Amino acid sequence: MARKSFRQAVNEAIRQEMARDPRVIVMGEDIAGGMGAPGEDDAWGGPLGVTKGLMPQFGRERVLDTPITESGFIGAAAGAALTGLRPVADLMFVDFMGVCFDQIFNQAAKFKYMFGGKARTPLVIRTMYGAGFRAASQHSQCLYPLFTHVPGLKVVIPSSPYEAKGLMIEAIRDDDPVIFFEHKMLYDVEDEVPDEPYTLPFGEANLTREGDDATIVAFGRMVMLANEAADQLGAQGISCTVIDPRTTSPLDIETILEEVRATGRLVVVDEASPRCNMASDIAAQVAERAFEALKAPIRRVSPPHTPVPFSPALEDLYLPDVEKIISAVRAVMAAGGRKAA
Amino acid sequence: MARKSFRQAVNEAIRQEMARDPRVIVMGEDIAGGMGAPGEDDAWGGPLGVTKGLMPQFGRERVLDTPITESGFIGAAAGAALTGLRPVADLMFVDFMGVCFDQIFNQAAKFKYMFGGKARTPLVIRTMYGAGFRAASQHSQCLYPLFTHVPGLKVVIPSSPYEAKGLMIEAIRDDDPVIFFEHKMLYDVEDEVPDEPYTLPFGEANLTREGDDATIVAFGRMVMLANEAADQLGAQGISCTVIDPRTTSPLDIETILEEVRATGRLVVVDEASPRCNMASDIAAQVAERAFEALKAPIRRVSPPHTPVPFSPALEDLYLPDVEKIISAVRAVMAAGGRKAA
Amino acid sequence: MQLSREELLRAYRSMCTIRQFEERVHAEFATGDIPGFVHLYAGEEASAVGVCMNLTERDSIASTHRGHGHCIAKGCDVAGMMAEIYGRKSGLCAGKGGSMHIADLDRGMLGANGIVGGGAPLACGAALTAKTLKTGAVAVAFGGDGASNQGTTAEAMNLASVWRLPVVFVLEDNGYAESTASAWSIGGDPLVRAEGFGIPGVRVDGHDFFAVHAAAGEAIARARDGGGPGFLHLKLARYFGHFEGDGMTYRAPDEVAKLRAERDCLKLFRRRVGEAQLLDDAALDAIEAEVAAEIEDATRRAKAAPMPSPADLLTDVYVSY
Amino acid sequence: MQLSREELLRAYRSMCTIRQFEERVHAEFATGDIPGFVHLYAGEEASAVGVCMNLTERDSIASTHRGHGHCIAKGCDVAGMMAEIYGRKSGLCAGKGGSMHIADLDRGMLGANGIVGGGAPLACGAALTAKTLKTGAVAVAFGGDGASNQGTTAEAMNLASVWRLPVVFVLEDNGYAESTASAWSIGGDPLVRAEGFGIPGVRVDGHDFFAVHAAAGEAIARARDGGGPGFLHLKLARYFGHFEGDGMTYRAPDEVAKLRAERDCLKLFRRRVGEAQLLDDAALDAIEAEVAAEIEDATRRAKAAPMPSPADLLTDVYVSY
Ligand SMILES: Cc1ncc(C[n+]2csc(CCOP(=O)(O)OP(=O)(O)O)c2C)c(N)n1
Ligand SMILES: Cc1ncc(C[n+]2csc(CCOP(=O)(O)OP(=O)(O)O)c2C)c(N)n1
Ligand SMILES: [Mg+2]
Ligand SMILES: [Mg+2]
Repeated sequence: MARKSFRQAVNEAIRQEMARDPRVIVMGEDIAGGMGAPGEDDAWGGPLGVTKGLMPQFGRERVLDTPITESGFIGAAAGAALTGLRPVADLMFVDFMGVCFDQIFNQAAKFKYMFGGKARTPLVIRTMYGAGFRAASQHSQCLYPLFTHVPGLKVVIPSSPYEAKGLMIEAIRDDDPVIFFEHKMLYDVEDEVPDEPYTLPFGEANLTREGDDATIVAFGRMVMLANEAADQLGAQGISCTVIDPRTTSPLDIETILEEVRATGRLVVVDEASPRCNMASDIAAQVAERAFEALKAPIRRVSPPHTPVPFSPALEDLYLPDVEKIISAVRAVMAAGGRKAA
Repeated sequence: MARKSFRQAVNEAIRQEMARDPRVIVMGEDIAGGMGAPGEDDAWGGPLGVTKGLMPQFGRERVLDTPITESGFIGAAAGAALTGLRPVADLMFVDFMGVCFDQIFNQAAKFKYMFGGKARTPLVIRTMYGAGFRAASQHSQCLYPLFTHVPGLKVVIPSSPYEAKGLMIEAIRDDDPVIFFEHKMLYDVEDEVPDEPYTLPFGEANLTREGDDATIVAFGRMVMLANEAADQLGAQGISCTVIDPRTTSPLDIETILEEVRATGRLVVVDEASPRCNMASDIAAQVAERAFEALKAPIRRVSPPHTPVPFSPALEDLYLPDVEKIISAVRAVMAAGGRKAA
Repeated sequence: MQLSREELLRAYRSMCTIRQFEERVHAEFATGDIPGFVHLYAGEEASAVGVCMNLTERDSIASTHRGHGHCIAKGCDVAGMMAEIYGRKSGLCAGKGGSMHIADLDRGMLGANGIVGGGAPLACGAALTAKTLKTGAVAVAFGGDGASNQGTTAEAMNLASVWRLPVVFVLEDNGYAESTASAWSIGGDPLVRAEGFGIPGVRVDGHDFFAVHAAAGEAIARARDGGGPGFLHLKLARYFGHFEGDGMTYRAPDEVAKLRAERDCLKLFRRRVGEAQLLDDAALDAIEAEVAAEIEDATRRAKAAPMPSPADLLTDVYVSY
Repeated sequence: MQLSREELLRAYRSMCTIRQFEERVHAEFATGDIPGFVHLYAGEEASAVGVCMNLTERDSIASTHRGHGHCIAKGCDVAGMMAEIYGRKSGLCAGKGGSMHIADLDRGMLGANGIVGGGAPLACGAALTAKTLKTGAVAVAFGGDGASNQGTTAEAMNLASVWRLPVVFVLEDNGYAESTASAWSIGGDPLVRAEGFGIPGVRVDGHDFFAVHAAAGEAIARARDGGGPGFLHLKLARYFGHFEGDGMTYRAPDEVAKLRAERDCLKLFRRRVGEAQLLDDAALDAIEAEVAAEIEDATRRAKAAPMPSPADLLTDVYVSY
């Protein structure tokens, strides 16, 4: 056990699985880096250095740089998964899904069903998401609702280094296509992370705070903010449960329902654009299945329905933050009074 | 006024706008048909004949066949819209969005915002969606929730020939990028459709039935089924309001809230895959804003979280139908009893 | 490379099976019993069989919406295919895939594909598996003239080139993509494009089984030996519409009749093996009769087979969830 | 084509402006004041300016993530650009776009682009507008060596070819896509690819303004006259990292220093106009000084300018909603 950054946690998970299983390969643009270049051996390891060190250890046969052809290499990863490898492909920014979504949602996701059950597609697609980096409209999106919508995909959104390592190892060992979302603002966050390999199951939510007054569900980087909000609210006498579902597909709706039944109040924090997002998904499921327990309207904390702005002044306003979460919780605490049926 | 099919209604709308405005052009694969072929002059007008007759009237300079390069020509349509044309581009099946989504969601949708307001992108993308044709997993999807998620896009889902014509003319005259969804099982449905051009506004829901007991919101082809369900329920003494929002972005949430406040019960019918879809979107908005009025849990009628199966036996089970809508309404009628806050 | 008598018989049987399968599906579709979109391969048999005769079960192919011929050439069970097209539980994909999604991974058939250009990247993946695990296998990506313009095809070819993958791209240029002529839709020359990606290519008469077989054999052998990807541009023709129901108004009225009379791959094959006295008519006729019985049987069984059961709707989405 | 003295001065001013702008952004970025991803164009000035000198304001260009040079060459306001890079309300895009999304539609600058390969289809669209409305305008799509492998580029080139669009594709091959060498990532030869799409192309020394200007002039004139698309493969180099913060460990240690010494487009320009006695040093030095003042002023104003106001967050999403 040692303190490790989110970046190191992801790296270690992949490294350990590559060591364990020769069928695990890694591919992506500059994922080793330097292909064909003078300084080929001392290269990037991904644009933000997440895969640095894998190539020296496992060689270029298992750590493959690619040309800028996401449909080509993500499709190749899907085909390789279908035929016996366990590829970990890097879609550098999830914003680039638009040039290769077909290979993900019509090919990899549907093989098993279309082929009558006979396929297995152990593919992991790692991808960077989220705002806060001043990376503007085309490099700051979340987009995990689009993947969650697709039957056949699993969607993983780790919220800390500890989760990142355990969920990545689980993802690589999983036999279905998994989209693994890494928030670019989390890479430098540190945490205690065991040295040995371990897995965290998909579809099992993690309770990061427990309380009686309200339930907060949050995803990815938003879990940190939700914890902070819960701590501040706790100091003010409002005790909150914070749920990190860890995966949106499968989703541990049972835990969410159970906690909402206990507190009667729900706030969902989702960094994704507000329409048809995870906050709506969860609110809808709860409004259907734990309706009787609700003491207040369900509040969603999401950005406005706009592209992500570049200017720091606007991006900070755009993003959910601790303040906004606190005021949503205060709102559900204040609400009350409903017609009886 | 005459009876016209949905197919004719779309065709007439485009034809009238092309006649009115020389900047309106149409493009897509086989949209005229026969390019370079011996029978060039008597060709398809689209694989299902929707654009038949436009090319003879307006010529190949304004009705452009394209190679199979959706990123290429949808992107070209976006670029043309940015520079003075008003293209109507045909994405034959919305299932093909995966090879060209970038040009839609990162380019066309974001120009205006990224460029600080100075762009105008009067682009219409027509696309076919929906199940029931036995067209299997890659030609039967709805996917409008993915487009609704994207700030900068407008999303139109006409439910009848009358709506199709009025909404298409509105779409062509609109200055923002519009995705226009045509259900392949609606093309032969007939309706009274005025001969002269007319528009239907975006963001204004249409009440196709009015009732006191429950509110049903439905989209596209589902509106027909919801009407049928309401009629059957009416005969059994349960009177329903049926709302056709016509557009999911912008969404006329105010009308939905108003009707839910009146009936206290909501069923949302959405042919799209169930996670993060329009049914969740509406349920979440209502659970937040009309919570006090709700007398029962909000029920969603959607397909299961599976790809669309090919076999007719399975596809019929997969789809929402009148029976499923009726039983959802019966369920919300039966429900009751909630904790007071 | 000289084909043995047994190989020639196998090739003819395979081509005949495709032809009769497709003619039967065409006839049955007209009765209204077959659901959905169906794209028939009749006329193009020399391509699928000429290529796949060079492959073993370990090798993979990625196919297209017009996939029946590739399936049969790669050894898929004909009865299972027919049942699939009818949406039956006994279908190769349990009725869930249909004509556009027939696959048989045990035979290296990675699936027909409803997305034009969708298969080429997948074939690269199969080739990557072969290369990484050093299995000695190769992969083939079939694609049409329409697909050759799709960006995914270009990306896959470049990727195969820089990774030196054991993959062969087979462009089946049947003159049309739906109603659009390939002479119009392909700016430039596919062979030059392949060269532009660093891939050696050759243009072949796709009606001529022997020419296809030889050219494919060479490219596949080179790929198998580590020589990197190859490319074939086959000129051929389909006999039916783009999909069943297509009136083909865009084709010249006598186009198909002439092709059937003069350029039919089965007739050319028979003439060639007859002239060279490699096979006699009796042997070939016997094959045709056997195939006819097999197709009849497959069709009868497919029609009689049960539909999937309601529980099947929800299975096979994930390995675990 | 012979350039007038005034045109030569304009070209030098434009290249100088790009160079000084980028050097300044580089320096300012190091102080931590400039947010986000910034990709600098320094070293490649002869391309942007050599091409855009052949264009008018009615013509359009589609650019890349490395777009500052194209913007300046197409006439965008330098102060507005600098303010944009600082995220200020006075920025060309009101602070909403940033370095990767600078656009100025009034000047036919259709936007930098954060998506590699995203611009080529857009340029086809601008060319289609010109062709349809018969404006006589042309469009240029700039793209890197990395972008040249992206499927969207191939699709756009084929589309331009079959539609005979007045568009010129300019491949700025600076040797790298991020840390990946173009010598590796491009299987085959871009010129042959263009030919494979039916597009005539030419390879040019991208450090040589005059060579670029002449080759671009020819392709643009042909496109304008209805001769269809053209292609330029420019070999050139960037002086800074892929983005600011890149340590460039993948490049040879002396690579940039050598380039600056031997292949610098500004130096080559000066030498050439000097040798031909077209312009004297004094005139060029004066331009450099004027540009320096302009950049200084732009930077000072950008730093002092106000940020967007909270209400700006929600505007400009739609024309109406
Ligand atoms: C991405 C995509 N675009 C369009 C289609 C619709 N479509 C199906 S087949 C076809 C024509 C394909 O032509 P070609 O590749 O020449 O194959 P052929 O049908 O001639 O065998 C088209 C346009 C599709 N299925 N996928
Ligand atoms: C579709 C897509 N894939 C990947 C990236 C990440 N990316 C940004 S720039 C770049 C390299 C581009 O190389 P090149 O086209 O040669 O342009 P250069 O940076 O050399 O000017 C990459 C991979 C992106 N922005 N978009
Ligand atoms: Mg074809
Ligand atoms: Mg480059």
